[in-house]
Amino acid sequence: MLLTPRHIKASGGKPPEADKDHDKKAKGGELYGHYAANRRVLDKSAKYFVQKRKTSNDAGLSKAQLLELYRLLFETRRLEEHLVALYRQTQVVGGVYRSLGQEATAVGCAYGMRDGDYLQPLIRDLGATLTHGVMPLAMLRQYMAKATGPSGGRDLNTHFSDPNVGILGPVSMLGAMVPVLAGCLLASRFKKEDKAGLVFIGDGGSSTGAFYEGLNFAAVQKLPLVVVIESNHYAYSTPTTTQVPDGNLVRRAYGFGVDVSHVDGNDVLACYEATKLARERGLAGEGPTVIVSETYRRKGHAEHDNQAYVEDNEIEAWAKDNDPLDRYIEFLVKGKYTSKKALEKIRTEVEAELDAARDQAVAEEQPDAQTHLQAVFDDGNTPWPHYETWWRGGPTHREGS
Amino acid sequence: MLLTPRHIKASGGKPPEADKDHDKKAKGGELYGHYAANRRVLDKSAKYFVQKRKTSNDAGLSKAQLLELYRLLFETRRLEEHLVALYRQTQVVGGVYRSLGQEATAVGCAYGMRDGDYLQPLIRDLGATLTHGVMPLAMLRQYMAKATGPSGGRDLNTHFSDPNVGILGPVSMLGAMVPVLAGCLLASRFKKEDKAGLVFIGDGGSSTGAFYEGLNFAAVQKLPLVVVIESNHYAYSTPTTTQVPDGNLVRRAYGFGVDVSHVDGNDVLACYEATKLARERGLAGEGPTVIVSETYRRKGHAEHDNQAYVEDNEIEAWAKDNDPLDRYIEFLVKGKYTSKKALEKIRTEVEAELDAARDQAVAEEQPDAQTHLQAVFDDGNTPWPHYETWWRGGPTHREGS
Amino acid sequence: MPEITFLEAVNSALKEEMHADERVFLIGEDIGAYGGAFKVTGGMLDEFGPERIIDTPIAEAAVIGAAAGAAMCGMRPVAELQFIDFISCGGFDQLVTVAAKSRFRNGVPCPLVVRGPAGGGGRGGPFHSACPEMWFVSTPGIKVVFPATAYDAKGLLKSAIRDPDPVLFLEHKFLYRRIKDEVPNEDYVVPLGQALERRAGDEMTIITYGAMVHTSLEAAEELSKNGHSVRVIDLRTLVPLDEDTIVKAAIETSKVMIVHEDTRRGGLAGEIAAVINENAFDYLDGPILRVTAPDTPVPYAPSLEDAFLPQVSDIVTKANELLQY
Amino acid sequence: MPEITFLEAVNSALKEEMHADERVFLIGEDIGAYGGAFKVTGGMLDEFGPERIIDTPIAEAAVIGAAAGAAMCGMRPVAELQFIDFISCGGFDQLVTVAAKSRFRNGVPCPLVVRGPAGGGGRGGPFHSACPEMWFVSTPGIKVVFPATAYDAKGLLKSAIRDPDPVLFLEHKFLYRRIKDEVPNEDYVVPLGQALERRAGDEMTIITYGAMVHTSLEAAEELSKNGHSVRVIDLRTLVPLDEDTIVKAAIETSKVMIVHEDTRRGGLAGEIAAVINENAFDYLDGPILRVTAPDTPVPYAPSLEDAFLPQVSDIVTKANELLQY
Ligand SMILES: Cc1ncc(C[n+]2csc(CCOP(=O)(O)OP(=O)(O)O)c2C)c(N)n1
Ligand SMILES: Cc1ncc(C[n+]2csc(CCOP(=O)(O)OP(=O)(O)O)c2C)c(N)n1
Ligand SMILES: [Mg+2]
Ligand SMILES: [Mg+2]
Repeated sequence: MLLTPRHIKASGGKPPEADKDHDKKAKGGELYGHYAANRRVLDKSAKYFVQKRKTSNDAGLSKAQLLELYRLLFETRRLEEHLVALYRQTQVVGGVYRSLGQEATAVGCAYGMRDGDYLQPLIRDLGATLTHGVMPLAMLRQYMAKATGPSGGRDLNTHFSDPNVGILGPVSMLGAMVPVLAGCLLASRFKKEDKAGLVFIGDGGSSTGAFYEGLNFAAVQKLPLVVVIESNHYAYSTPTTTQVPDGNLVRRAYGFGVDVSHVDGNDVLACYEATKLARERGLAGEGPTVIVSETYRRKGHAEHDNQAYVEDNEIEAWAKDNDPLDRYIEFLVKGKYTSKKALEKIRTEVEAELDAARDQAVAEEQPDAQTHLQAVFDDGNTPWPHYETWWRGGPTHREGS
Repeated sequence: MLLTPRHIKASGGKPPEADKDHDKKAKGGELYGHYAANRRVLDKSAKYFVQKRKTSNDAGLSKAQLLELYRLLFETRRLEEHLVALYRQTQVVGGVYRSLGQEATAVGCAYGMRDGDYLQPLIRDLGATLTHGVMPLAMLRQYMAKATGPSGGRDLNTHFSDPNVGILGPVSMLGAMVPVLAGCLLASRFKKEDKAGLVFIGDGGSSTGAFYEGLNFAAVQKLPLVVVIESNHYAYSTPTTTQVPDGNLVRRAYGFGVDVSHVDGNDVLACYEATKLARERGLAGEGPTVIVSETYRRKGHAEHDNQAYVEDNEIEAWAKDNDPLDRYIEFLVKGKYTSKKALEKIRTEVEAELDAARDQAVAEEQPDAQTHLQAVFDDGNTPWPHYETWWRGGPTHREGS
Repeated sequence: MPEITFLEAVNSALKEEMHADERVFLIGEDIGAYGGAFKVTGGMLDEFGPERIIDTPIAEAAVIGAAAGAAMCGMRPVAELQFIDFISCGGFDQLVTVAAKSRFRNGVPCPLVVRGPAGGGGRGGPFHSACPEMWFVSTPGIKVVFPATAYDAKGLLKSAIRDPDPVLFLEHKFLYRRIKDEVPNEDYVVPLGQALERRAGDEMTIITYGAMVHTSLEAAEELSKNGHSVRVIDLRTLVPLDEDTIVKAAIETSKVMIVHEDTRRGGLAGEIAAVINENAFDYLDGPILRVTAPDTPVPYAPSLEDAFLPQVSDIVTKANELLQY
Repeated sequence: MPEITFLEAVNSALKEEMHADERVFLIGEDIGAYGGAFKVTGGMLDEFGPERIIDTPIAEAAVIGAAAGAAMCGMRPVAELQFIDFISCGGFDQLVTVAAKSRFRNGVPCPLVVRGPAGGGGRGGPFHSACPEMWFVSTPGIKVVFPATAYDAKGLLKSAIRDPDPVLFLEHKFLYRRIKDEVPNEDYVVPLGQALERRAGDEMTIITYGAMVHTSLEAAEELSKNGHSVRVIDLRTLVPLDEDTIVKAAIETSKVMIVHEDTRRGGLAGEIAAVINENAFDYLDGPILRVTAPDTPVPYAPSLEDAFLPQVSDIVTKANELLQY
């Protein structure tokens, strides 16, 4: 059984309909990737997502690429764990926002882009940031507000930009970056660059007017924008059914008159493939695609959130049966793409790198107000760390790298 | 052939699809009310809309009601003509925005509501204002910035409110009133009033973030809101295809997860019926309905606009073959609902009333700054003309009146 | 009288007003089951149910727009922004266009309250630390409240909810759990538009509001150690501005300094300088001076944020300059 | 030198910059075939094509957001708002959040221009007459320009387009077709941040900008008939504010009055009063006074709008008060 993402054409294709047999089919495991799954947000058991599923490899990736993806997934998870530890040691300034359980979406989608493409990650897209080429060291510095970090301590988390390498850090105002990315792609059109853009948004963030205006503009202008709606069941404490009738994000996306891809967000290859295809369609002049990625936020909104609003066992069920790393390892090993030992080696390497990065970042200084409270306007002061200090480049084996 | 509005259920119903046989069917006259018609915005000929069509009477209206509708349509058109004449005499302050050719939507939809319901007309909805109960005299005063007008000269056009009679005048910021009407309906829910709301928006205005946020909120809250998208081919000079991919407003509406009704906006009875049904569904707890009304703006954005951007003959074709008043007269007379003479009598009465109102309004004074530049906050000054001075009440024969 | 925190004071004002007036309801993001990002509405869903504690999509135009509509139709909505910074999104237009102009345009009152956590010191960075008051002070039709104590927070919020016009109610998040006051159990209000002399003094006056009241009081205390008598006025309400108290202080102390956390250019200090010029110029014995944040976004790193926010020492230094004038 | 209108000056600045720099493009509503609501971009679609003159949906967050994104990626977008009033909608956040903070946050310049018709006198009512400058003057990171003459409009717009930072460019719609100047055919710029003395004088100074420059000049002329020598300074740029010229005028004339069309509370007059206090207090021979619109929305009826807008007689009266001080 090939598990390809479900693709809905902007025109002509079948738009989503309510499915009365949902529960029956879900039990039988048939409903993979079907939008109706989203209605399970209302459910207590999250049973549908607990169906044992494998991860496809019709994505045509080489072994090296498959391993690279694993490295990125693991690096993402471990880096976040480092951040939590540092948070507990009050080394982190502000909060830590985890992507535990949804790393496959961030990593897989970003892997489907190419170097030079524009990427706009949100707080839960550390994995996308690393995949697109940011150093783990940079993220550590950023979370600890070090002068050496990409924003020089002026801003936090994934909030740093350099359009030269395609990173457009978000502002906190959800939805706001969708029109901004459309603007980046306008610029590329002027410059006749072959660049696409990937912008992440949450199920919650997709309720904002800025999201609507920006995506609609990109659609009317047929810009090569890939929008990933990370449908992770919650916006802070709010379930998706409060964001959109029936929690139906696919129908919402369909209304924009763009292509819609509905994917299993815990399947890193499905995410990769959907993005790659969306990117190609976009560059072929077919306009934006919305990828609705079904996943689950296993941690609270941030470290301080105790998730009291979550039903019993929901988190545990997702952790046990639908962890994106576990699934991917199973696929890699059972499919004989690699050995457990090879994976172990990757892990050892990543651990060592992250330990070193952490030690280096911890030892560094916070910014000096004399040099870092300047340059609201161009005043000849450029105290920002240039991207070369925080950029390692896209992954070696990624297509087009 | 019964010409009922096409109704698309929020869930389960067939959503719009592109129709390859569009042109063929359109020629055959089959495509009545089909969303694909909207794509004709791109066309030069506007031929589709030129199909001779009748107006239905499966709406179950009495003769008195049918005549009342005619009176309102005629009153709307003639009042606007008075306003244009006054504009040319520089009696009007600011601009005049015509609804010529689209009066059926404003009047028909408003007639589908009941007294006490909330109505939010836009600049081109003079007809809805009159239908809901505002005196023509009040509109004349308003356009001439008289102290006696509903806003006492502080604001213009349909920009006046009194929630006690359900009139919520717009602000100019398009889309902004959609969340506001949702709030009015929240208030009615608290007060356990059986009130619905009708809010007009243009094809252009439906591109705003405020429209999106407001309608989505109403949908999630299942409020009895009827949203009429007046699809009149233009937003100022901009064609609908620049507002939304393929100019497809039905698909846009469908994305909200609400019921969608697609109607011939020049058929006053179709507009009436669609609204009445939408209102009933809303009050039965089924949430908002979007009515996409296909019509055409025969005048420029305002009197100063020479419509140079409009294709040759487009306006003439609509005027000749699809004028909402002509069509309705034909229906009334051919269907033997009334006689030409009876209609003539109505016209004579309306003319006399309007002449008198105009003379009265012209003679009145502009506001005095001593009394009308006050009360930004509650300061004990209430210089506004109370609604009793500008309100004649809903039409006598309207249901529920 | 029990001692309660600033946050508890806001919570109890909301609860009491909801009990007293069935027209009052709350609307915002995550205010129900979660009790709000800062837990200001904690426990209220259980007490009042989802009809009166309305969780919304992430859509501030809907939050404030719906509140405005309900207010026009006779309700008394209180809209929460998760951080007041997000007022720059779609809700901005609802507040400055729909709510602020409603009464003037056609006599329809729009008595809503928009409240939310403001201010820096929490290491929130450029988008979670705003003092956005001047966008609204400069827009006719919106009252603006910025309390400094738990007692005032409760009494002013009650006034705001009962006020017949739109009110923006700014809660300094740094004070939520750091400030405790004795707050009466009985119903009381602090009227809008009345400043309070927090410390008597006759050599000079510091006019301030919000969290800077505490910083300014510390500075005044320090100045007193050198024998200086510095009056500290807490504005509490920025619109309406208590011009009488401001002018009286200028007349009585002849020297005035204004301290605010908001950035400098176009800040409230300028407005106060103009008011004093117009009403007490002859009494001035020195220039009206300002201690404010610099004209930058709020930075994230503690080292930067501390340099950004006016500190006791900044106030003392500037005050000494003025005292010696 | 040909005499052209204010509107033609804006049009020719746009055209010349688009010819000179291929990074410049325009984006907005109805700016293409229609040439904009005021015809400022008339004829430009034919000259530059739909790729560089982009008509958008009615979606100001998209207009300004896309301009900001393109600016960050090396373009020089000029976004038009049909009326500047609509800046309160979704585009507000794009300007104050995305564009204004980009350089400070991470060193990415965001050189966009947002331009649009502002101001009253056109009988546009509460939503087509705004002077929204203070929302942006009080937000660090946005330059604000408000020219009074055709010559300045052209020269300042060219500077704005070439400026490396976000600029809000306000065009007073009352001036579009009423003001004509001699404007050179050759390329020239008027630098941002430089005020201009429009009339010499040593008894007092009127500081003003936008359409009020003309009203103030008329008032100064009238005052001169009674032998008074009144300096009139046209700020031209509100951010950066030319503090040197302001302070110099305060020092040299000892009396300063500020005139603006914007409403009073939180208006620019306050900021100027503070700047003068801090830099020239000792030289003042009278209070800094204000002539401004009252704190109401802009009313529609001519009788009301005329009372709302500062008139020559209002300025003369207030000036006489100050002169006699
Ligand atoms: C416009 C706006 N409103 C409110 C917030 C506060 N806020 C930050 S994150 C968040 C929840 C986001 O949920 P979602 O979009 O689903 O993303 P997730 O956290 O699940 O990845 C909220 C409400 C914000 N950042 N921006
Ligand atoms: C938010 C906003 N942006 C821009 C405008 C300026 N404007 C006024 S009417 C109009 C065109 C409206 O077109 P549409 O919504 O289709 O309504 P119609 O005039 O066709 O009835 C525009 C752009 C506005 N009023 N509000
Ligand atoms: Mg989410
Ligand atoms: Mg239209």
